[in-house]
Amino acid sequence: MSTVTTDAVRGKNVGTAPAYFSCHDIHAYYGESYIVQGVSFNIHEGEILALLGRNGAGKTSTLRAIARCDDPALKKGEIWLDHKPVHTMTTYEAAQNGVALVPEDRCIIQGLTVEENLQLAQIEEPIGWSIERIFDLFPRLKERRNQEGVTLSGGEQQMLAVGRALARDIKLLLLDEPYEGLAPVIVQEIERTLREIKELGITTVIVEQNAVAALKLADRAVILDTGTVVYDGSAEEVLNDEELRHNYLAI
Amino acid sequence: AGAFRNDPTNQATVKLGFNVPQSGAYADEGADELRAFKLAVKHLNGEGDGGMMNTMKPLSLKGNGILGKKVEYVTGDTQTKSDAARASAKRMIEKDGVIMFSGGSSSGVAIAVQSLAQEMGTIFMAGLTHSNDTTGKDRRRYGFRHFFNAHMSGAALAPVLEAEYGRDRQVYHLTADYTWGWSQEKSIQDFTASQAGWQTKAAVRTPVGAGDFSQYITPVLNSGADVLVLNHYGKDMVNSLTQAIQFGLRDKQVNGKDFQIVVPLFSRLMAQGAGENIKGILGSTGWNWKLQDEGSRAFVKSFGQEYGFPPSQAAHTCYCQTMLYADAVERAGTFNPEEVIKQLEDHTFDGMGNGETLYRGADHQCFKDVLVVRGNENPSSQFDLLDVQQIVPRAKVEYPEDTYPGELGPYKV
Amino acid sequence: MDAILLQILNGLDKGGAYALIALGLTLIFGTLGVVNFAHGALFMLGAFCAVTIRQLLTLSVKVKDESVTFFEAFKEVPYLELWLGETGTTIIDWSVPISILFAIPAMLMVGLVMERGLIRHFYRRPHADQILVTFGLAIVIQEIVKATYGANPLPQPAPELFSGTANVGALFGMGDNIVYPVWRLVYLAFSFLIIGAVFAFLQFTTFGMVVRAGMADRETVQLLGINITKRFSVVFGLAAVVSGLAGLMYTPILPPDYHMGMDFLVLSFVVVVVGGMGSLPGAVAAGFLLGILQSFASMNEVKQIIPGLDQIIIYLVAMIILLVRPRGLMGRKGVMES
Amino acid sequence: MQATATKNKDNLMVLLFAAAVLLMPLWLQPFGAAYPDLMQKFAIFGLFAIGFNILFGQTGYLSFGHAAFIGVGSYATVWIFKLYTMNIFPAMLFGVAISGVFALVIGFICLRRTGIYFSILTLALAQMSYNLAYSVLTPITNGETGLQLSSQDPRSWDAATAAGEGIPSTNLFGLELSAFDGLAGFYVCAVFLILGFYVAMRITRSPFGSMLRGIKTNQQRMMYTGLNTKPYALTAFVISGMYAGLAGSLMAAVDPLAGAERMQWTASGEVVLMTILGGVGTLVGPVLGAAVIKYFENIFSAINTTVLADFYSFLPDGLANVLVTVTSLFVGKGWHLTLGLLFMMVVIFLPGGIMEGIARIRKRFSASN
Amino acid sequence: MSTLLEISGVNKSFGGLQALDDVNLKVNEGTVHAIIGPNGAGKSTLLNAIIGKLVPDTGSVMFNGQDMIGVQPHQINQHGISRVFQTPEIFGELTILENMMIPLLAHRDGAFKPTLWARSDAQADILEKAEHYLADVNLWGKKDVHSASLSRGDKRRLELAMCLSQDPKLLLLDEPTAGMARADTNNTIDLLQTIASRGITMAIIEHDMHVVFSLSQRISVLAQGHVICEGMPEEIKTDPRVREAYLGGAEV
Ligand SMILES: Nc1ncnc2c1ncn2[C@@H]1O[C@H](COP(=O)(O)OP(=O)(O)OP(=O)(O)O)[C@@H](O)[C@H]1O
Ligand SMILES: Nc1ncnc2c1ncn2[C@@H]1O[C@H](COP(=O)(O)OP(=O)(O)OP(=O)(O)O)[C@@H](O)[C@H]1O
Ligand SMILES: [Mg+2]
Ligand SMILES: [Mg+2]
Repeated sequence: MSTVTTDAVRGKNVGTAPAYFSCHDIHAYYGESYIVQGVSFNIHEGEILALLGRNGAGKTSTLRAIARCDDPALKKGEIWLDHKPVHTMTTYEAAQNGVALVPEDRCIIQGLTVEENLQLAQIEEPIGWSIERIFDLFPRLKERRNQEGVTLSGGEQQMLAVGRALARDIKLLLLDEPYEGLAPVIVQEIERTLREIKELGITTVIVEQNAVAALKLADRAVILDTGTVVYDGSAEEVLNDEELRHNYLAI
Repeated sequence: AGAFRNDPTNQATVKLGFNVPQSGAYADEGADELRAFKLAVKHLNGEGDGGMMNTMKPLSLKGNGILGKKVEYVTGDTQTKSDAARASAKRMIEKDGVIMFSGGSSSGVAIAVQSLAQEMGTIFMAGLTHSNDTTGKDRRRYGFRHFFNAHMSGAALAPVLEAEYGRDRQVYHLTADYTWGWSQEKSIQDFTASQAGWQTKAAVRTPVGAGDFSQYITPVLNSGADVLVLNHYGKDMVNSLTQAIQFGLRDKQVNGKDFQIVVPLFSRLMAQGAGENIKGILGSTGWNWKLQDEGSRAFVKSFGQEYGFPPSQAAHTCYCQTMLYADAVERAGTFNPEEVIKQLEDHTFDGMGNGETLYRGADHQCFKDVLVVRGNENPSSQFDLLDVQQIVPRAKVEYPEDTYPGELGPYKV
Repeated sequence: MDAILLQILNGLDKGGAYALIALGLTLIFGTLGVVNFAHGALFMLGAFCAVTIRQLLTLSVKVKDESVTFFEAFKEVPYLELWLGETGTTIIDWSVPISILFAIPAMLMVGLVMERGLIRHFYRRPHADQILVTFGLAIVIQEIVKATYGANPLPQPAPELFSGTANVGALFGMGDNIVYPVWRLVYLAFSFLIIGAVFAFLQFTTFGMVVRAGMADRETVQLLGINITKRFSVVFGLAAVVSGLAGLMYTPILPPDYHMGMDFLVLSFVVVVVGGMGSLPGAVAAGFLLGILQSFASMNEVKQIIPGLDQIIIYLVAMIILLVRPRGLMGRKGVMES
Repeated sequence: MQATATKNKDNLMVLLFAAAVLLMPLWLQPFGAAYPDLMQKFAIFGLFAIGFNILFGQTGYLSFGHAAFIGVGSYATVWIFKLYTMNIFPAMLFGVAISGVFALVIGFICLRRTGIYFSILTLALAQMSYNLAYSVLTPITNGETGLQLSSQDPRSWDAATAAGEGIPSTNLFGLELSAFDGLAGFYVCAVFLILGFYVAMRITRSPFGSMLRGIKTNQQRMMYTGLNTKPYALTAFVISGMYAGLAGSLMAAVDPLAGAERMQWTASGEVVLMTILGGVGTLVGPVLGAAVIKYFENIFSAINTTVLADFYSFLPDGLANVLVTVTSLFVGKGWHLTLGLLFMMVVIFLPGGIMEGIARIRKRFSASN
Repeated sequence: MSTLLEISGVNKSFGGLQALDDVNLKVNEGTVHAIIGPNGAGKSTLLNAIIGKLVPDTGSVMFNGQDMIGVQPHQINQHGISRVFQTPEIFGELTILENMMIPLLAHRDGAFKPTLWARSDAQADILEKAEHYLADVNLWGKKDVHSASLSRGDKRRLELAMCLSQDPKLLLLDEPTAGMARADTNNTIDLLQTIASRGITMAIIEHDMHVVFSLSQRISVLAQGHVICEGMPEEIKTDPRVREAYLGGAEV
């Protein structure tokens, strides 16, 4: 797992260690429109960070920028993951260096079965969980393994999307609204899983409308508004800070 | 005669339009036509060695242009499509102000622009067109054809075929499915039947540009026919012949006779395309550079010296057409098409490669000697692809003017 | 009876040709989803590989033909024959098969250059743009070939060994009336070989799956660490080679000229779509189906009943199939359906 | 109010368009394109492309057989000329009507499929029409030669012209289209082009237009929104078919001949290229695309070495000759090459076609001041 | 209180899977009826069966006393059934305003009426309505934006507005608030409540219990394609089967 492979590196920078993951003043554009307007935050290894904000605040855009998707195009700023400059990488290079995005619209691939969707994740190194292990986590998928992925129910698709991320050996997990459309029981399932993942030392950013749930899980929270960071601090703080919650999360 | 379109009288020069295929399957033929036209213009303007102006008689041309006006020309691309050809011709007439236009490499196009010529009142001297219709049912007062036609091919070939392959043959026709193909099929059938007693086993229509003709050739194998006539032209002929020979037809023995293949209309470019496969095949052609009469030699000389290789039959007919028009104008003493037409009609001339020739007034068809040629078994050079088997005299191929009835239309438009 | 058997054989022969000719397009159009109007050009370039090689092999000393005046006429004797005598003649005789060795790298280059330099930037562009750019490219390639080799067909004889006819009937003990050109049989075998190889490559490796996935959703596939562009170039190169070889091997049957590509373009598209977008087996099946039906529709007996049927059979069948089966014979869902 | 604002903008656009079209004989002079036949072609193919764009640009159905309607329109029109009258009005009415019916049938069949499957269906039907017209249907179409007028034609409605007197010119209630050296013919075409343009604009701006764009973007959603997409698509198909038919009729009207090759797939492909080249979904784009292609076909193809020679005559001979040989690769018989290059350049540098280019230039200006 | 929608004995299987297993369900006029259940229970499939996206193997779907089986989707909608999809179904290439006009036109002009000549931007009544509904989901400000470039939550709100604008007799909502910010969720709840108060019947699928319990008068629980129980919200909350099959430890 990643921990093993990178020990040496980490050992070297003890003390001076900049955060395990950091994005510094990133700016991203959809064509002309300027969406991510200088976002910066750090995460320590194994931390879970909740990225919150209103609809259209720029959460998804930020995640996509970090995963080096083609749009929004990252025009300025630096992204470092485990001492590697993600901002210089292409989408697949970022992925090969341990960045995994679970997109908000799941992006299950048309024309491939559930199993093929998982196999696809294991074509390139580094490989993470075995497909069987993923099926143990989501038995529902096992039942449907030979069904075309896009015909899965909304929730099943969400499971597949998360599973697909776990099928790779990842250092940074970017979850865009992972609970959306999931039955409460499954939400609890996934929360449990995320804790497990945390144990594995995988650093996680979670975007979630169900802020309370997210904050309960997270160590730290960053709140975005119109593409800029308006809060960066501990999760409890947000949970306890009436005003903050009211202003930016309306809860 | 009153006013007429594009009257060059008060201009120093006169414009001719050369409308040839520059793209599509016949582009090379078109290129050769264009060379011939340019050569003709040179000679008309008194440059070069004068080519056939030294041999054609009667001759009224003086080598000072036409009626003393320097000859200029414009070119266009017919794309071997009726619409494109008409568009190009219209450009020459409406924009460039040509007094006559010429060229072309297919009957469909020739007929289409010929009717345009009539509408616009501008003379069209057809290039390579072989269908009987051009001077038959689709003849026009303003259109003239120097090239021979399917009827003449039949008339010229039949006796040779009989002499070579004997009587009472069973014939299988593969025919390009359009007017030219049909008219040639009919002509060949009529003459071989009447003169050599050949019977038609089957006559099958093949789509134009089929590319692979194998599905039409397989039925020939066991059909009991012992002669295959390919009424195809250009690319289609190259393909169908190549493929027919691959199917071993020429090695076959049917009804105790050697199976034979006949290609009624030949050209050197087609021979090049068919390569080895053309060897020994009989067909007819309008003209060949190896002819030894003074007219042909004069033309081959100046063409060869100009371009470094011999002219094709297409080049020959286009060159002649230009000369004939110019000469007619000189005789008429005016560019007025009505007068020029009258001069061309029933004009008899000689020294242009096909012996004494008549431009028949009734249908604007030239009557002249026709060549029966055979694919050369062992060529002495890269141009030496066809052997002139026989020069069939004009008398043998002439036919009465009401054979293919048609309406020329008025002189005045 | 023999007539029927011959027609069946002919149908297979045509079918094989159609399948092979369409194969390259299935890869680029059916699999990569690029509307490639330059497919015909690739086919034609392959054919001209054969032409080029033959011209090189037959470089000749020119012996002037003195009988000809006014211009230079030569009898050409290839150097190979002068130097190697019999062997030289044999080599020239085998020029078509030999040129395969040259065509494979050449077409691969063409394919990769074309993909890297042009097509790559059009994967995510609307089909309209792909049509215009590939059509433009096709014209340019054609015109260059026309300018170099002229517009007239250039005959490419098959090796002596393969140029006769084979008595197929005798092979299966069905009388001596079923003879068929050897080269066409070779072509049939060749198409089986190539189709089989490509099929194996895409079906029995994950490669096909990955490319299909990439076509459905490039971004997600890249998010899974896969360098999809690289794989696309591989497919494209492969397609170019396959198309080229199809054209090259066809030259003895159809003397190539610069326009031959356009003549096969429509047919290729019809075959691919009738087979069903994104389905290799579909395209192959369609090729054979159309070939056989066309062959039969061209028999005089049939033509007498329905005149002109042979002229439209391909399109008629295409229409019927597409009306009966929404995605052609074996099309995948959602590929170019909107 | 915003509605009226856009409305005025549209009307202005139509006026400018009309002015540009009607003044062609003047401003096309310097381009050497100001002669009747070519200007007629501009108008006719412009019309064709506009109609095609209603189906392709608005509705998202890429038809690869639209030339079939051109052919049908032409044949129908010429037959009226032959049988009844040389007056183009009834003839064109008939031509458009027939092609409308033809489009209705073909559309009904083809619209059962979408995407590429639709395209191939249209292609197949058009190619069948072409092949049959070329061969078996010769009695109706006169095959390869094309359907022509002849002095023997009955023309029963016209005062009979005695045989031998030749063929009368087509006319619009007495106004001969060949009058004024063919300018009459051009203006007839021009008027139709402007009308066609206006109608297309109205359709684009209408609720019907929105429906078509809805079908283009999300056909499923349309259905669950209570809309029956089939008849909408079919209407669009028939309309664009009738545009094509009108273009075909006009062709026959200004030049009374109808050839099968008008229906060939290359012709269908040409209008696709015209539309994309000009700008899919734009109003003016297709017209520009059509003009460019026709210009190349007719003017570039005619530039031969002598023309080039005196074009470069001001230069020293050596240089001139070099330039002539180089340039001659791209003009005359090389005109296709230039066209191909143009296609590539446009899509590469101006995704969105010529209109995109114009838009950019506009932006430049608005930015600068 | 009459039955508006009656589903009886509906079965649907995909290959081996019985997605809907003899489903019986009544939706009464003027009520908000929630359908909850684990993922893959068959909820969306059920809606698909209602709007004619798929035809059940057996069973009947009666709407207003008419059988909807085999009726064309567009006709079903014209009968007054409108649906919000689980993943937003909008016209990406069109502006928000145009997105809005299409359903409004469909509602006004019926399934097919080619209005070729009138100008869209002159349809005062339509525009007025459009403004009103867009304002409700506060997207009027973005009316000229291409809907493809909307954020996920905005897309959902747009689709909701599109459905509401047809004021349907029966509104089917498949997770209308999924991915919506809490604030907007609350707004949406209010919005839906006002709609309901206008007497529009609703069947709503939600995994957000807050939404479910603040809206619905009646709840059916679906599991493995089967209605395992139905009742008032209170009953459902406390039903042990529901707890272990669906709610788990979630506090509601
Ligand atoms: N493809 C695009 N093109 C242009 N603008 C876009 C695009 N995608 C999103 N935007 C704009 O960027 C802004 C942020 O979008 P983003 O999806 O990042 O918001 P979000 O925080 O994820 O919202 P939500 O919670 O609804 O998912 C929004 O105003 C949206 O309109
Ligand atoms: N076209 C199809 N082919 C095969 N199986 C399908 C198809 N559509 C749905 N299914 C299966 O039917 C079951 C029910 O799907 P459905 O979408 O109705 O679930 P749901 O109740 O909406 O779940 P969720 O709350 O996650 O959206 C799922 O197991 C799904 O995989
Ligand atoms: Mg988002
Ligand atoms: Mg669902």
